[in-house]
Amino acid sequence: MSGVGPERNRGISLAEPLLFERGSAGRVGIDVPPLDRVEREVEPVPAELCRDDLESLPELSEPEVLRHFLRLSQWNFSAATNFYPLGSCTMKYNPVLDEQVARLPGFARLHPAVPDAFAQGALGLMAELERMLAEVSGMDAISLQPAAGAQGELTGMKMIRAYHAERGDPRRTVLIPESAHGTNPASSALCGYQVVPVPSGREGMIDPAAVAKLADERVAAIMITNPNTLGLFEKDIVRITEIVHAKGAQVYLDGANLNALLGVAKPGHMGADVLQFNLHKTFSTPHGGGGPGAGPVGVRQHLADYLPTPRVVRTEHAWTRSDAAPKSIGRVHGFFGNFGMLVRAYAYILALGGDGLERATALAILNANYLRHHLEDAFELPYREPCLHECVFSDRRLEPFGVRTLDVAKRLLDYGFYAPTIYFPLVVSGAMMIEPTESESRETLDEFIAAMHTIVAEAREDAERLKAAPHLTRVSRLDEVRAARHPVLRWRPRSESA
Amino acid sequence: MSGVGPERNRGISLAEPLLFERGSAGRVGIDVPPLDRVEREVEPVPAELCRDDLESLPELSEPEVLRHFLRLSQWNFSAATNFYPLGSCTMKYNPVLDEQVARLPGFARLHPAVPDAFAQGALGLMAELERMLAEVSGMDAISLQPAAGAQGELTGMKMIRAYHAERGDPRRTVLIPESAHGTNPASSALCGYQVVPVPSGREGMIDPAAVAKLADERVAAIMITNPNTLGLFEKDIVRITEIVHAKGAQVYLDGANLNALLGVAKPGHMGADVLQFNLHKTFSTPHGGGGPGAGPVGVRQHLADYLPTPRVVRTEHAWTRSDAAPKSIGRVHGFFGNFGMLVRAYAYILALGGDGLERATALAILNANYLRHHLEDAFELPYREPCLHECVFSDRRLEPFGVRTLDVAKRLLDYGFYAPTIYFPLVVSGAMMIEPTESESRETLDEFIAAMHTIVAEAREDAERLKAAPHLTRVSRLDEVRAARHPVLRWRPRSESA
Amino acid sequence: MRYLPHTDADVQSMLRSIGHEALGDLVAHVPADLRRRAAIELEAGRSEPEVLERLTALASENRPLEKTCFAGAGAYPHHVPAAVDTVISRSEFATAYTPYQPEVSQGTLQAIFEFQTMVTALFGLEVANASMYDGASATAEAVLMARRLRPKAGRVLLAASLPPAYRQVVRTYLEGIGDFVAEDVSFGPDGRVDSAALDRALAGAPVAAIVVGYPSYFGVIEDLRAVGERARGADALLVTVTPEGMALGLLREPGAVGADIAVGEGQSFGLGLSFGGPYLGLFATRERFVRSMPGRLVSETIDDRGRRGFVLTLATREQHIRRERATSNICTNQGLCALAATVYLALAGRTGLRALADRNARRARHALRRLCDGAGAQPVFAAPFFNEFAIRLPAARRRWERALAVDVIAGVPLGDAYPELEDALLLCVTEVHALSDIERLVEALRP
Amino acid sequence: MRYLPHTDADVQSMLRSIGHEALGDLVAHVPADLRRRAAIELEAGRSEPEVLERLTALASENRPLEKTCFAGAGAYPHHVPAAVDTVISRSEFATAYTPYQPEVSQGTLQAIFEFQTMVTALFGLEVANASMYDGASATAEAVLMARRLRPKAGRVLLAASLPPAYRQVVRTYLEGIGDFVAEDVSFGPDGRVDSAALDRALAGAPVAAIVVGYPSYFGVIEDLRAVGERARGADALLVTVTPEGMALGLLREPGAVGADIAVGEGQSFGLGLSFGGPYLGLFATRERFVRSMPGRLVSETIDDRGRRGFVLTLATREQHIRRERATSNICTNQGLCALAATVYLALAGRTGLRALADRNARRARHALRRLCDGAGAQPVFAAPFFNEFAIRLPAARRRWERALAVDVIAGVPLGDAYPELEDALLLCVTEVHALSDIERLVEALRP
Ligand SMILES: Cc1ncc(COP(=O)(O)O)c(C=O)c1O
Ligand SMILES: Cc1ncc(COP(=O)(O)O)c(C=O)c1O
Repeated sequence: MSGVGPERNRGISLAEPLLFERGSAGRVGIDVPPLDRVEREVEPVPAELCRDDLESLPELSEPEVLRHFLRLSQWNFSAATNFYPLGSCTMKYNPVLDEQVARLPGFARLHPAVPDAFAQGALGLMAELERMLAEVSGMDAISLQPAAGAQGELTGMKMIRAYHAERGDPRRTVLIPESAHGTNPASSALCGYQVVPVPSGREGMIDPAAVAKLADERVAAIMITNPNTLGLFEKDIVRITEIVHAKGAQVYLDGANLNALLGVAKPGHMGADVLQFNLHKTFSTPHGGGGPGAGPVGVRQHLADYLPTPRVVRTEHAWTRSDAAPKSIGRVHGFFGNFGMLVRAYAYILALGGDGLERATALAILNANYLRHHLEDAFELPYREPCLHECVFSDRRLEPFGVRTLDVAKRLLDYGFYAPTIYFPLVVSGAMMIEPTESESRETLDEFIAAMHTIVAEAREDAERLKAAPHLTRVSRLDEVRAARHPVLRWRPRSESA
Repeated sequence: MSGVGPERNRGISLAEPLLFERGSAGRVGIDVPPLDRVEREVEPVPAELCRDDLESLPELSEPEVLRHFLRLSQWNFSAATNFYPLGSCTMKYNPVLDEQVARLPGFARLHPAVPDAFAQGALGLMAELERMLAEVSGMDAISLQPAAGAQGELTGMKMIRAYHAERGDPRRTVLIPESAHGTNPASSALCGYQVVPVPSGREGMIDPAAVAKLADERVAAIMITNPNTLGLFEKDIVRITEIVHAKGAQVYLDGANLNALLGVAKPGHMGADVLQFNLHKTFSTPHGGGGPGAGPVGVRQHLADYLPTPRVVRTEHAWTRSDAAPKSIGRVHGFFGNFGMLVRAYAYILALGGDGLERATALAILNANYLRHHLEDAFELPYREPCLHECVFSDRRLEPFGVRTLDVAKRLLDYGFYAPTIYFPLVVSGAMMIEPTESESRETLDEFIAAMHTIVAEAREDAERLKAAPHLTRVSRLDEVRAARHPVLRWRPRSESA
Repeated sequence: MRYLPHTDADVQSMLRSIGHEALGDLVAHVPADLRRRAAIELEAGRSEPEVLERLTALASENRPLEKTCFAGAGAYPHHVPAAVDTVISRSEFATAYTPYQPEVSQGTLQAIFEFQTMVTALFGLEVANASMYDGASATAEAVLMARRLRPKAGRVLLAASLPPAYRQVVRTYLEGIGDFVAEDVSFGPDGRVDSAALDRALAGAPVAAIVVGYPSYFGVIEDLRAVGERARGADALLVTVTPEGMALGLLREPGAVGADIAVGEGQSFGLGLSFGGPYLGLFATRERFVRSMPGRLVSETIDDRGRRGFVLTLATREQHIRRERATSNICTNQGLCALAATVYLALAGRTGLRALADRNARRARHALRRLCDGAGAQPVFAAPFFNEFAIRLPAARRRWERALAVDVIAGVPLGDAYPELEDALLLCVTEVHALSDIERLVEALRP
Repeated sequence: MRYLPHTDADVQSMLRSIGHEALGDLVAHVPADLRRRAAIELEAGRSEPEVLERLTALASENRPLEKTCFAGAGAYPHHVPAAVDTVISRSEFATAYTPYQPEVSQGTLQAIFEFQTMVTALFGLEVANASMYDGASATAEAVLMARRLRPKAGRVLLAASLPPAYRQVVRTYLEGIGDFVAEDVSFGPDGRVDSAALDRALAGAPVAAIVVGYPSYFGVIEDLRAVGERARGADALLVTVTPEGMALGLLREPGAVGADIAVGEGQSFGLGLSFGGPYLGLFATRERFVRSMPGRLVSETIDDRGRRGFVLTLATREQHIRRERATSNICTNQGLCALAATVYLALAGRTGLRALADRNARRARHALRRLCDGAGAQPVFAAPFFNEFAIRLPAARRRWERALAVDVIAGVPLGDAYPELEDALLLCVTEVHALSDIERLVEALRP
């Protein structure tokens, strides 16, 4: 490889203004054929209902629009182009085949309101995917409707609410460990629950005793992430779920970290009553710069009647959509969820098969332990229990040099690596949460390890340079405080914005 | 736009080794399912006919291969991402729709040996494209078989040879203007012809008198590029072709510059007997980093019998491929040419229609004249006749600063522009041949003009910096002499290459 | 396995370097009882051509019909320009995460900023977020936001002419949230919100918001000014819901005629139908409400050398900072769909979007006329509509079924969701339906 | 028009700035008589959906059959991995020109260098170029190169078992080039070059090269050593031609068994069938012949800071420098196809290519056995074959036509090109044909 260190990543990154700063009045990137006579003759929408103009929209030709976005794309790091060790996000390889199959016209052009007979392939795929998700998780029934993990949580908690309500025992609180992802308390709150935090035990895991103390008859559920956000398997999970169940409460398992569990342990066996799957993590649908994802929920039998409608069910000869579920919490999506992502996840599972999924998990765990082992002499590892798919370091040892987690993160960018998840979970100060996934080769991990060690050396030798990182990116550190104080949330013509 | 000048293009360009420098023994990017029993049972190819190993091939997983090439792709400038004013290359916008349609399974998966009845769409498309090309050029018959412009030339010259041979008048020489593209003499030589150069006239055009002097009965043909490589319309073209025809010779028109002529003048009316079309120029099929292109030939009626076979012909009910052409020069391609490129060109012509093609030419000419006008105070314009689709400057005025065309070209890269074609045509010393095409907006041209002026200022003020350009690209000037003296044409394991 | 770089030798040497012998050692701390039962019983993995073959077979069991499918009802057939797919297929966009490290995510960030700008333009409002899951959940989030802004109100009024699925999602979201209920307000004979019913509904306890379709589920264009005045009179917010984003190319911006929050479905902007998802929830509101808003926001800012750049901002509204007090639980949104819409809107732009919307409205009108003349249909509602309309015709459902037999999907029977409209069909006509397709429709529905 | 940025106002202002009034002024110097007749009479332009509709209609008039198409004959059905298309769809690769400015073309250049390396590995030779148009013209170029290397020889011997189209292209290229002719050498009953015939042919005037298929048009694997010895004995070069590149995954490298120049068709490496093109001419030779070689070459070098980089090199062989004395007239080649092959070969790699080639050979053998057992076929030739083979069966052509009626393309009848093989069919079986597809073939050809 030419050059050494970050300098070998120096190069050109093409400038590009905003869409609105380009163009010329009347330019257009699509052609709309002239109206037919019969169209000209009809009575149009009354003028008083129509807008005057769309003047803030761009006026650009097709090649200009394309060049614009191609250049923008090159400003991004991505899992395809970079090692992207973003903890809790499972940035694994997104197979390009899955992009191809999701675009097959039979899927991509199918209207959601076609009668069942015209959608047997789509419905059959959904049914099969439900079966697959049930198998990997040990759950009994699945709904594919939630559009992302957080909506899966919401769906799950609404089911738990409905379950308690049905039994005439509305409950008020939800137990949530301190290390939980923010969506857990937010989703609980959206169901009208009050959140009761469960402190992290000394080893980074939940102490069953603490749960026992908090679990009373007001508790509707506990939300547990397993492995938790420290990458640690909750070793007392069975005990904890027993305690909670004994109080009549339900167990919600946040399945965002399922990539650590395939072939290792099934949530259904741990006592989980509901869990969500983040297909955009474990099952490899691309993250899209923030979405779309898909957050199916799985439940044990006693909650199956509460699943959202419509459900895909089998009649004698065909697949059909059914709304016949009087106890259902109803819909959470305008149609059946992010179907295009379901196609991708299905293709992914087919490609790996049962053995492949298990192997992927085993390798994800291997990669995380490999990084953990080779970085623990350089960074403080606050929790020393064996990790599964990710590990969390703190920046404590860099304090003497005035260097913080943020500086390490920014410097990694110069080396061509995306940064770990930082400052989360909150239980670790200056957390660096590293999740390599199974998709990265040993060589890449070694390069990352070398970069991290070099950064520690830089902290010692030239902390100022580190604190000014990144140096090679097209913009340097951005002023986030300014943005929060004086947000500029849209472009405006100079005259207006002045 | 943030920043000014080339500095705004500074950024990250990710390093990436060779395929062979990565990987691990046994890694593989495809899965081949295990052999079936019946396959295991057959008698295999005898071992003595088999190779031992493919050890120099890479051993990489799919995500590694993909990341490799995605990173490499970002090291390229391209017409989609950059203004690419490469003269004689017509780097116009390549519609992404055309990529989509060429991939329709009905085209992309069609075997060339299927019977005609299974290929009516493909054959019909070819027939229609032939008709379109005949219409735009004023020629009578077309073969789509040549794979690129140079093969079109070869095909055309072979036809001319056959024509003369048939008349019992084998001729020996071909007249070719000095400014011609290298493929013209090379193609002529491949037909056994001796090349007789025609000097450029003072205005950059061919002097009919010079042609008259050279045209004798040994001349098989003249090869003319019109507009020529200076971007000038050969104003005496009709006179010249008359002179040549009067001597029994044929006129080959190099159609590489046809983008300057649509709706302006048809080669068939100028006296051309044969011409090739560069579909990858005028008709917008992408250049692919060097190909594939497509170089159909068009002829007047008297040469139609010599066209390559098979030809697409219409029977009463269907399209069919016919080899029935006893005078044909035969095949130049294993099948029917670069069919996938024909699909793209056809889609392009449909999109523009007759009017659109004419407008494209008019705008290509406008853009070239606009650049010419706004650059001629900064650079010497050796030929001052009105240009069509491109213009050629020399570096004469930069000589006092010790700056050459190469330096200007390299510096343009820092500004995010590809360089013009340089040092061609040979009739201009230090030539910079600029072809903007119709696809670029006025704003982009203005930015290019500004960059060129700034570079001239840099020549005056800081010639050394200019001569060390490019500064921002991931590699700086490469040692081409070293490569030519000690070519390293493949990777070898360190042990072997040492 | 082609996706996994590790060879057995890699695994062995990595294990050795960290002091282990077998992969199983790394999970030895997981309770044995769980591990014992964890094996996944699924078929063996498949090669790429095998996966492709299976998916192709499934896809071919679907029959989209396309040009003779006249269903709208929340999902609208429009041409997707090739450039949209080219852009969203860029791996750098498709496989990036939420742009947490802005210095290497400027591509995504600038595109979202452009998206926000265009959404505000479409709705005539000042701020828009980076997307919600879909039109339905965006509506639910708007109702929740209205509740935050009007904490004393215990009701929200939903126009019965909102898409039924949207109303269901709102109700799911509201269930159990506290003393806050959704009430339907019926539509009048012209298809618009029935003003008398609205007045009656407003007369009761305080109302946080009135939520109306724009256009409605029936394609009807609401008189927003009138509804907005009533809302203001009752100190309720006006929330508009646009299930067919294309309508915004033609209709008056909701923000200009009284909407406080405007949400919608952006599927029409380059997303294709895809059996109902992924789609794109649009969400816009007034600047003064920005801190109550759900969803991600991107702001312009500068870097430490003064260069323009973009960052995520106002994260203190969001779950990862504010946790149970966040304005929403949304995390992953529909980023790539928002990018698709940004490309679409940039291509169509000022002139093209208007022209397309105009063609939609006109072609739908032509279709209605032909259905009346040729198939004996009657429009159900008299109010102006966009590209979707309800017709009444005798034995509607039987004729609709007969049309299926000739491969025409004559819209959606309305009787399931609206028993009073048992003899009505809801039809959608866009630029993808040629005049000849409309004739096929008429033919298929002829008595 | 969506591809053209210029508005009328842009045009006017640009014209004004350069002192003109109308676009027509800029072509006023073109003879009026030419201009007057130049108008293009074609239909009006079309919108994107209209173009798509037309092309989709044309595409659907083709019937590829795919898994029941058993034609080879120079074009081979193989699965194209999705990653290949992802890479060659990258605009930065697809829309770049030949890498004249290496500093901003390193992506293309490094990929070509990798391609050259892999082609030399496949052929067992030392240098390979950046591609020729296809296997046929690569063969012609090889013959021309042999002629340059053996200037005294006036003949080249072409195995009659080379693909007929290849032989035709060679003859077209040779026509008129001077005193140099191509002579066919017949094949023996085992399908290999008939050694007696070869000896007879070599006995005459000097021969520049012997050109043999490897495998041949009939799929037959030539005994290269034997032919090579004869070539060396006659001071002729041995040129091998591989119409089915996949064979190189299994067969001995031609360079290791005597080939001086080895050419081939790389279509099997990720290019798909595409009705015959664009395909990929492969061209390799010995290091000492490099300066006689046609086509583009990329070399490693360093930049002025010592960093590795890649450049085009040895351009003095090429037309743009050497003009009429160039080694070839080729300019545009098949760059993007070479990139596709590079991606394909990188994915398949050392293990995968061998496994695939092995499966091809075995599945073809199984098919032949089934055809013999089930349809009364007889192999025409006894020599070992790769994935293609000729069978003889009574009334072959009639049975072939009958098979078409049940949507089976039972290969290619050999009678047209080889009258002596009128009752023979040439069949190709690859990994895309499932065992059940082979049964359909057998069924379709059953008497
Ligand atoms: C542990 C955990 N839970 C839940 C979520 C929420 O999932 P989504 O972003 O799909 O809504 C995440 C996402 O980052 C997560 O990491
Ligand atoms: C004037 C001219 N003629 C001929 C050619 C040869 O065309 P091709 O590269 O397609 O073989 C070119 C290509 O650059 C050219 O510019």
